Amino acid sequence: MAMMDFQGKQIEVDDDGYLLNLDDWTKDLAEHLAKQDGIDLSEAHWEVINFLREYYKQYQIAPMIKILVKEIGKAMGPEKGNTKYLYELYPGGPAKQACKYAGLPKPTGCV
Amino acid sequence: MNNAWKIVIGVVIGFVAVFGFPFYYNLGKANVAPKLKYDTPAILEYEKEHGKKECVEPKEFMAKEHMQLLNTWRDEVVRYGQRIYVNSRGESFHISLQNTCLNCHSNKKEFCDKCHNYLAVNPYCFSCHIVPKEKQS
Amino acid sequence: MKILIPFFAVIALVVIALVGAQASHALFGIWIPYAAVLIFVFGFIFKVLKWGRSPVPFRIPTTAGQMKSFAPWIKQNKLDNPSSSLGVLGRMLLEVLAFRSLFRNTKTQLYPGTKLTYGSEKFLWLGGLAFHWSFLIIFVRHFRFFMQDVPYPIQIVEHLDSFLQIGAPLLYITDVVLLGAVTFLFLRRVMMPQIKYISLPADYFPLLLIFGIGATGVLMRYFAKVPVVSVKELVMGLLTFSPVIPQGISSLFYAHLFLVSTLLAYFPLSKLMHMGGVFLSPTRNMANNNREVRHINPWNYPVHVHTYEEYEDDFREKMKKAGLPVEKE
Amino acid sequence: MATKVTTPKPDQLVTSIDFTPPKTGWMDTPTIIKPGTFCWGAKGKNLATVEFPNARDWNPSDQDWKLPENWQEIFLKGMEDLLGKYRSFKVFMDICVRCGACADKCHFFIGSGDPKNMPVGRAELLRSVYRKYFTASGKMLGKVAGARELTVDVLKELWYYAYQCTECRRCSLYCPYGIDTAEITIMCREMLNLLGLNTDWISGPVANCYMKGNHLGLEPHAIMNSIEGMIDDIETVTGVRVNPSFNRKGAEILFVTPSGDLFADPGTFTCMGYLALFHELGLDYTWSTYASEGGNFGFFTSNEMAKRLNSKIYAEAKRLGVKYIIGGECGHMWRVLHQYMDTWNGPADFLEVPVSPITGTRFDTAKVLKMIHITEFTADLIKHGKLKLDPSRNDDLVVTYHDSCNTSRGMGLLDEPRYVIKSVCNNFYEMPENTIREQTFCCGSGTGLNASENMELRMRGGFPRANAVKHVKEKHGVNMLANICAIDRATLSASMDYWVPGVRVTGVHEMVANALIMKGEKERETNLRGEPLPGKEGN
Repeated sequence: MAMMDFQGKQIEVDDDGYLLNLDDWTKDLAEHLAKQDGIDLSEAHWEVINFLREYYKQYQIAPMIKILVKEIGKAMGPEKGNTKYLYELYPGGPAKQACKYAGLPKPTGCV
Repeated sequence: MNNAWKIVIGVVIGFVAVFGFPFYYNLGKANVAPKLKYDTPAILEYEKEHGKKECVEPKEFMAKEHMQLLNTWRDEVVRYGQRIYVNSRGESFHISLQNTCLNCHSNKKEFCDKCHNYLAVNPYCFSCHIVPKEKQS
Repeated sequence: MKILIPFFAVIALVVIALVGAQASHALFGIWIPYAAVLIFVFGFIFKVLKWGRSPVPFRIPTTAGQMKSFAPWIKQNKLDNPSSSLGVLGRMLLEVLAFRSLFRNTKTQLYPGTKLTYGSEKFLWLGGLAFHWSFLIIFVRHFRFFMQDVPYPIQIVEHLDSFLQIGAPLLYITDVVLLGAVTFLFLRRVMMPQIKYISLPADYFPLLLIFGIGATGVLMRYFAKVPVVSVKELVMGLLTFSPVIPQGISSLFYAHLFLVSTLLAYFPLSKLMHMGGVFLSPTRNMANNNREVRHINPWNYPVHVHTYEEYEDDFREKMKKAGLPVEKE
Repeated sequence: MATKVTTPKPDQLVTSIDFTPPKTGWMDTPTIIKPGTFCWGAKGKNLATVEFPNARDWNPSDQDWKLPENWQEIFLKGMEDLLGKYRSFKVFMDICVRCGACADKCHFFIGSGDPKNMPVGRAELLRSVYRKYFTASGKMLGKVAGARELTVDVLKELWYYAYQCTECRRCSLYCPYGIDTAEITIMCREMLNLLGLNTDWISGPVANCYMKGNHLGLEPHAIMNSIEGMIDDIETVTGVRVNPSFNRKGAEILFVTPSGDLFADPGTFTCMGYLALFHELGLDYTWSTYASEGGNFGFFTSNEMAKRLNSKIYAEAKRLGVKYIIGGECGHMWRVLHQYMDTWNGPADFLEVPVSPITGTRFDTAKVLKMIHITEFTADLIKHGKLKLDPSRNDDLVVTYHDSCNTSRGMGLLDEPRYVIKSVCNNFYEMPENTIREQTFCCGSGTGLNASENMELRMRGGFPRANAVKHVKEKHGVNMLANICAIDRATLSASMDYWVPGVRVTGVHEMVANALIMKGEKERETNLRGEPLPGKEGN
């Protein structure tokens, strides 16, 4: 499996660069991963990442985008509870990009 | 599936039925090639006169090519009115199935039909021509 | 190379027969044909039984139309999606006698500007049908050499085949059709890039061989005639197991016979077995009644599954929290 | 970390299609495993979860596939085993005449021009190995007889092309002997599976399904959470709060649908459609979290695995004591249920012949399987006038219908879904006849190929289907592609965005629920997607 070198530590990632072990995740790592894509993590970004990690802890799966939108709306106000807002934060797709920074496995679509 | 053998046996039986047919159809039959008879009165008379039996062309040629010869004869007469045939020996013959060929071979049953039946050939000569009355020695 | 090898192989076969028959009539007129028929019959049966040894574990017809519905107001396509044995019989007959599936053939074309079309393409169907049917009729016609007292039906076939009454001996329509169809099938293999790409020597060889058989047959009938009475005598000798070699049969006949023998012997080892295989194809010879009639897999065996109990053990707490009923508290 | 894979633009992709085969013969043309056309290798832990042999992590783009020492022996032994088990396999190895009728019937060939993607080409890859080791002529004559050694390169090639086939069976329709490439690919994948050569996208869902009951790995409370979200949405749209039950013993009917419907748009809207319809009927049914998957990715690994995953449906029906089962909209799910389930895990004599509690119709065609397709159920309801429908609510849609491969060529469910669509939509147009019904084209990503790393392959495979959609879009203004398959809903969405932007994808029951006039509903302003209904745009 592929390895990523971060702060002198070897971290296992999958073929698309998602962490294999949720426990390897740190805030620094999230910022590092985001920076690779040219994104500086703001409060708004963290809101999403934190929600994803919380949700994952409970359900062992990343939430579907609909739920994410709803929850962000609840937390950040209804004007931010839409897909457009999330795509502004994560141009590569909120599911894919945010999950990566949150240390979650790559989300699956329909199988 | 458990009834697989049914299909397989079906195929095998069907196969054997078709390809084995010639074998068991002929079972017990003797393989006898037809023997032609050249003993009509006209032929015997010819033999007496010439000391041998011979047709308008050699026997081997006639066996393989008579249908073509007859076809040519028909066309010569019907289309071009040509009634004379000169053979490979230079002899002349009157072109006529009825009066030349069947004059000698007046035994259709023992001559024409023998091979034709053996090989299931149905020439259409006699759709027009009259079958000669059998004359045998 | 893929074409040259089979081409020279067929030429070599003809030469072997022409030369060899001079040396030994008995070898080419008796022993090789006998051996070929034996290989053919036992090889064919062996192969079919070999297929038959493997079961058909699942009922997997390729359905090609509306299935039998629960509702009478939805019309079933009984031939292309049969649900009964009778329907399957109909489907198989259509397939074997009329090449139903090939009749569907389309030709895909890609036009500039991302446009794809699928036109009807019937030439393969027509060529295949012409080839197989003329081959069958010629085979049946040959029964006049295989039987003493030729049965009437065979005479009818022979009569119909020559009903145009062209020339003497009468021209058989199937002789022309067969040679034409073989040529067509050969040319399409050579000229269509994709078909050429996937063709093997084993695809060219039978076509060339059959062309050789047809050509020698045509030569014997119309051009370099052989004494047919003697030929039949030879064949009948084989069939009644009292072989004879009559005099005066030319090498051309032995070449024809040798090519036929080669075809017979080659048959069970090759793709020509599609003749038997078509009847055993599970996507065609089964009814689409899976939900109505149980199908048994003879090698079905118990498998290790993840049971509900194990599942509940894994998730009991989460299930209870979510308000789902559980078997064990 | 893997290299970034970029997918070419549609026009680049089309111009790259070249139907001219290479100059060198196929045995002499090396196969290059190209990024964008393959899925990541299976993860060892997923394979180990379901006790598959040779479980390890591996990467198809690596030179070394970490094969076991005796890999050749394993593969050939597996082949021998399968030849003995399946007559189809044996016959199909022997009787192909390479007439080429199948060549241009494959969506992957049409979209790639790669001659090894012609169904006959794909089969020959394996046949050549069969000839080498299982036929006399191949053993003696070698290459002249079309035989070749099983080398590592050949093995890689087999893997590469076994995962460029969606087992859609379109080729088998045109084959004069009914040779089914799906059958050949199934066998090939099963042999490869013996060597651990699976893909991540398949083995992951298989492991999930085995342990958690569904491909996505939704745990029981996650399923409920997902459906609760839908219940809220249905209430927002209709004013009616539906109340489904889960794992409920004594229900009359067990409902099983692919888990994609629970989790990804637009499948979720189809799922909301089921929920709304069943609620309106007052149907005595239950969901199961244990048997929460209709689809079967095990089918893409081995027959045994497929059976293991499938066993949950009957087991759960028995545990809950239901009378029969209704299955949701899915493609390969129905091939498996229709042609395999009863043989594997039957007889289901603890169930009863399905009878619609609303119309009293007895589904005798399913009297052994005891499972019916939801479009059969709904078509029957509509025919009997049991549903109050307002098709004009779907008037903003101009609909065409994509037949799923498996329901068309592995079942023959063609007119039922059409009847339902025509009853709930006013604007329906068929695609050209050579691309629908039994001649339908694959979405391009079935059999576990709907990953993201192989997007180029998927778009190539999706080209013929998309092209037919484009035709009706230009001709009739079609803007909605209906289907009865969860894989379709996911993959065609991507394919439409790529090839025919402006056409969206829907399940049939989403449209049913939109047209359905429910008891006690409020005046609807939007459809299930929350978009304004036609005529309500200004509100």
